[in-house]
Amino acid sequence: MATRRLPPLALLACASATGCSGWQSALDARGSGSRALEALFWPVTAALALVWLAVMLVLAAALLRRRRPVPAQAARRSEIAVWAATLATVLVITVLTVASHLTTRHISRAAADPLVIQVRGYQWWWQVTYPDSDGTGAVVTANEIHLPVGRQVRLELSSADVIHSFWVPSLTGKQDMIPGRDNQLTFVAETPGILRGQCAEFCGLQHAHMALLMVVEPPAEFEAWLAAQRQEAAPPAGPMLRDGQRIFEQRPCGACHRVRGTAAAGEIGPDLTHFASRGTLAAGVLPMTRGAIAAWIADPQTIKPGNNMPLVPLAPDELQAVSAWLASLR
Amino acid sequence: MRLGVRIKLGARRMAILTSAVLALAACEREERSTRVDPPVAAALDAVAVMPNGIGGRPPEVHAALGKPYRSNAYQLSQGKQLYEWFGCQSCHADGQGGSGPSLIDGWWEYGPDLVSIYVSIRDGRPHGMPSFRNRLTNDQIWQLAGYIQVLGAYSADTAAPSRSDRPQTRPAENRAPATMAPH
Amino acid sequence: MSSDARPRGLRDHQLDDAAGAEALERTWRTPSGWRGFFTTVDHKIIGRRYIVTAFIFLALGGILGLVMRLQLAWPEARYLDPDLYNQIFTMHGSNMMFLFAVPVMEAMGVYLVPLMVGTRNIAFPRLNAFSYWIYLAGGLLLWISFALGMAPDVGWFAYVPLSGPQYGAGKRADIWAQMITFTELSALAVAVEIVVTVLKQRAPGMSLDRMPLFVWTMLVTAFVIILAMPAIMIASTSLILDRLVGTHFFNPAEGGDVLLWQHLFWFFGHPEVYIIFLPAVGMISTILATFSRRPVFGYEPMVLALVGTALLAFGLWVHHMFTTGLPRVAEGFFTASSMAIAVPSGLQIFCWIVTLWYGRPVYRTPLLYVLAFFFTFIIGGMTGVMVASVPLDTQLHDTYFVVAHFHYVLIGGAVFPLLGAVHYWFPKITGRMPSERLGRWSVALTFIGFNLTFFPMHLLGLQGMTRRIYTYQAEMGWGGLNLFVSLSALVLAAGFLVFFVNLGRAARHGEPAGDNPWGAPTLEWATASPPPPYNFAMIPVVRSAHPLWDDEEVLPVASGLRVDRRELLVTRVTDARPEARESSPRNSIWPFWSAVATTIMLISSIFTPWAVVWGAVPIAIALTFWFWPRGMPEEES
Amino acid sequence: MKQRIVLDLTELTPNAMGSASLTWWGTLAFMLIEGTGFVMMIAVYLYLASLAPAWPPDSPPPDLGPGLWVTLILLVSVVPNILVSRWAGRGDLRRVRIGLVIMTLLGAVALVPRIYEFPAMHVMWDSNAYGSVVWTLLGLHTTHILTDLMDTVVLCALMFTRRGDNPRRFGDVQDNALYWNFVVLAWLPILACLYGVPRQ
Repeated sequence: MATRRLPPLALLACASATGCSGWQSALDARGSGSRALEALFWPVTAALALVWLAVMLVLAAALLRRRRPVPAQAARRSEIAVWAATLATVLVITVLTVASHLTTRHISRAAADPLVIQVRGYQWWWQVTYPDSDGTGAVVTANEIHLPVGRQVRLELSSADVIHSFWVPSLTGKQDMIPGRDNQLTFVAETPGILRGQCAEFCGLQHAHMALLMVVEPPAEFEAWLAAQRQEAAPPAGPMLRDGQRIFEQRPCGACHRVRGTAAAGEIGPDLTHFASRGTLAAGVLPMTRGAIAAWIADPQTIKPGNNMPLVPLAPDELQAVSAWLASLR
Repeated sequence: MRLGVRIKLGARRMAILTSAVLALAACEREERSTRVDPPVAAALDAVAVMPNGIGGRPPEVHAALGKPYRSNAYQLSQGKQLYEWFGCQSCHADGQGGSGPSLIDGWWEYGPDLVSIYVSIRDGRPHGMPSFRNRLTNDQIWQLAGYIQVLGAYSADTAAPSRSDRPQTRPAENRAPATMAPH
Repeated sequence: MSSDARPRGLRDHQLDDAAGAEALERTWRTPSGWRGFFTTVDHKIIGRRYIVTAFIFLALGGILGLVMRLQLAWPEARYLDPDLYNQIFTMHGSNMMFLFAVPVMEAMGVYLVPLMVGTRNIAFPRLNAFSYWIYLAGGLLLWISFALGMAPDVGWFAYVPLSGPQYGAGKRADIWAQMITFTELSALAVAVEIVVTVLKQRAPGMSLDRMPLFVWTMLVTAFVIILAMPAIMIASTSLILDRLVGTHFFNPAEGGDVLLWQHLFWFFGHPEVYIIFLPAVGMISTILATFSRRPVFGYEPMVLALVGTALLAFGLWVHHMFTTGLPRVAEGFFTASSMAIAVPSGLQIFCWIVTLWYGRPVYRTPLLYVLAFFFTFIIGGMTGVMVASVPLDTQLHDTYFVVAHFHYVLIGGAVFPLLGAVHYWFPKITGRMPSERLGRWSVALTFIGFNLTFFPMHLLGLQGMTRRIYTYQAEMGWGGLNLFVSLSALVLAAGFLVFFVNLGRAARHGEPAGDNPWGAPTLEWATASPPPPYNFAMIPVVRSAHPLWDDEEVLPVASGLRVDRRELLVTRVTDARPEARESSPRNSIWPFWSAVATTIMLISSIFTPWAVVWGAVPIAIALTFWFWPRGMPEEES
Repeated sequence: MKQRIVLDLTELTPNAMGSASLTWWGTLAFMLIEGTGFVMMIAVYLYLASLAPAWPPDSPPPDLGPGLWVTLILLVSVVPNILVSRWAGRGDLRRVRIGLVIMTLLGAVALVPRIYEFPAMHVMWDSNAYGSVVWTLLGLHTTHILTDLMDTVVLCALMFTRRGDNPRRFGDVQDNALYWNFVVLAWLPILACLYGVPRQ
């Protein structure tokens, strides 16, 4: 629960807990896919390191050995040595090929009833849709994916503009999002926690700032979160928040962003209905605090140059009201 | 050999000179300025419009910026994006017109100059053209206006964006003349 | 067609040595001054020019690398804005691949192959001149566009749709595509020259099984270029057509396909790696043989491995696309083939080690570079096996692990041997010896600097650092390693600086080298250093794979070529039996003008497609002048 | 290094023809390059066709008429082409001149139906990917006809000058003929592609 209420703190805690390996690391397996990959990674690395070491040792021996006259059977011996080494190479790579094939098969085994989530890449943010499975309405959010722990998940990946690549290294390997093609990714998140991912295919000016969070929760918490997300935005409490909503609706903000339950129904930018429930804003650039929201609205092009959010001129009190209202959208 | 070096140096100097000459033209077209200072953005709104709402004088700051909205490839491509994002197609299609007038037939009800297009978008026009003043920022309206002017131009513009990555309904923007019939 | 019974013209055996040399000098020389500069067709002058130009591009690209390391040294650094950073990494990659690595390898071939096969000039010397000017124009196009702030910003593999008409605003991607046209034109021209030179101009007696291994690698490389470059030609043409005239090759909404670009690009792009690496294999074999005083063990396996690598190179382009969601069968096949390429590479390495084992190594700078190659390249090979595995690649692809991997392969596998080779052939090219002391310093600094710079990148990649990001946030925890990498890059740069300083000084003040300072076995060391314009006073006759070792004192030669016109010897493909005397073209300004006309046409075509039509006219005129006979003795029969 | 003459090349022919000449090998290498280019372009055609639900997407298959005329003229031109090559091998200047004039005419005539072939595709290059690849394939081959025609024209002019009667020039004529055969040969798979695949 705490993780959900205090996301920025949670992020920091997460970052410090995992220490150097980071919270976006291929060697910090928290999912079925990445665990299988890690299980493949270490033996392969060890085997290849040994091969390298062996070659280096032989090379060193070749350089350092005492020089004697070349024996008569040198050519024969060399030939045997070279062919034996080549045969060994063939063996090693055959084993590795088979191992990697088995891992691929293991990873992509599909379950009967996965949780389906649609993720669509935009320059430079992620749209996340939980399709309407039981008539209670679809949930659209951005830059943060909540998952139940232990359940198989299928992400349906698509792109709205250029090629992006979905990568949360602690969960599983990456998969490209390609215009005109449908890709998917299947995995099980195995431990609760917050994981970070980021776009892995170069996608333009702000490729560096296209991150997302994966929030892995116990199933009950996940269901509660999903139910909360289905709700419309709560009506503003107090005059300042009311002002904030009005300004948001009347100024260009509402032309791009949707906040369900208000007149803001834009389709271009991320859905902000439960904006403040997310851990970060602007696809992982800033922590979700009221101050950061104000800073972002005040000058998005300095914080994330080239992104598609324009600098909307607002008076200081307007800015305060809008950011307060946005910070109240939980 | 020494002469060769001297020629190399000469060639380099010439390259630098040519670069300097080309630099102005190229920079203007290729620069990607993503941020407009708020005072500049505010000044961009200071157009003087003729009383009949047709034609007028662009704000001084527009010239001072080097008229980027008509000649800068990045600004034009942003305008193209806004054209799609803000639903211009619902009335103007891809420029051929629908319930709204065509933008590529060479006929401009309010004149072909940038200021008129800017004012049309900003303030709206009678018979259904809505005002976008509260939906776009000033520089976005300029981007859109610049793109629309290029769309309707009679000669292909080297800075113009080309076709879109979606089903085509008319030739690409850079295939002039604009009035060419769709096929 | 009638064979004249009475030989015409002045023959070399009719003159004594000095008079013969003087006559040959008069026939083959390049005039001094600007006329010679623009008209020369001497493969040595053009090769030298090619090498120097390529190394200038290397230095420029290296500076870009340092600038990127400055930006990445700290989290959230703001030295570069994203637009400039994107231009810089695109420039760095495109420059290093298209303006440095491929051209420099071909340039070494242009300079060395005719000398090593014992002929007087490369085949089609005017085409050779043309190829250099075109290459230079392509390089200038890219760098001037960078100076103007309109350099490509779409990455060196320019994936659509980012580089396509809708998302690639302005002329940047067009400049990239046209730069490709320039470099592929020049590369293909050189490939043709090398193929014909190797197949038809070898010294009498140099049958295929007596060819130096370096010549073999250049021959195989030339064939790889011929078969791979058309793919990028089709790709870049389709891209520019999509952008300029509205075709739909890569537009999925109109029946095009985004992945088509990747298939075409990598069908060229993977063999490209071997275009860079195979000549390095030849350099290593040459240096190893000379400095272990022993022929390379296993000539036939080496050649077979070369050919095998070249064939396999065309069967693994898809391993750059493992994360695009291709069918599993395809992925399995390409995993197997990608890993299989380790076999010929391994075979070659084993042969080299055996050579060292029974040889008596002499530790001079070139050999030290080769030892640095062993250490680093094999690491690159090992990580190559890792990224060849589909499941592992899904984690490693597009991260700094891959950045580390390909720098290990390209710098470790190709640049170290290249630096060794430049050191090795420098005395032949300039007639002066580079300093051994500075040479050792450059090896040590580049070797240590390289490993400290690039090894930590493996770790960064595993920690989730993706490629091509202009900055990262402090809480990612990548700051420390990145700072370390950036500082190490300075050491690497210092190593290159020492290398340049050493060669720069040696070119003016180095000790005179003599004909064969290293005691090497191949034909280029049989002539003076630097070689005279005609390479050999008389064409050598080859009787073994190591002519200078086996014929130690006296070089067997063939006489009877004319000295009053440019004449060389054509031999049969397999056994190199003399077949005909053939003239070699004189100097001409027209390759230069043809290149100028081509450049004008190609650059103008970015701005209007009609330039292809009107731009073809001056090209046709220049080409006609190029080939039109002028009654020179070379045109007699 | 001291030298010892062990081989005498005095009697070696200075007129290498056919596979003994460097230009013959150069022409071959360029044919390999161009051929690979054609193969790649055909591969693009087949790749796009394999992805499309219908091929052609929304136009009738191309009209056969102009394409067959081009093919006919190209195939007919092979006969005089081979003859020119043979006459050049014999050094028969008069016949080579006549042959080159005929080849120039045939090359130019082949371009006439080619002009009508583009509209016969019933698609524009910027309509869809099918149009793009069709126009590019045709354009690529037309470029080859054009360049070889230019080559033939220049060579023809050359043969009428005093420098024409020279074994070297006859060699050039043979290489040019070789290249024309390649241009004709390369057309056949393109023809099969452009007209055959849409009719399946």
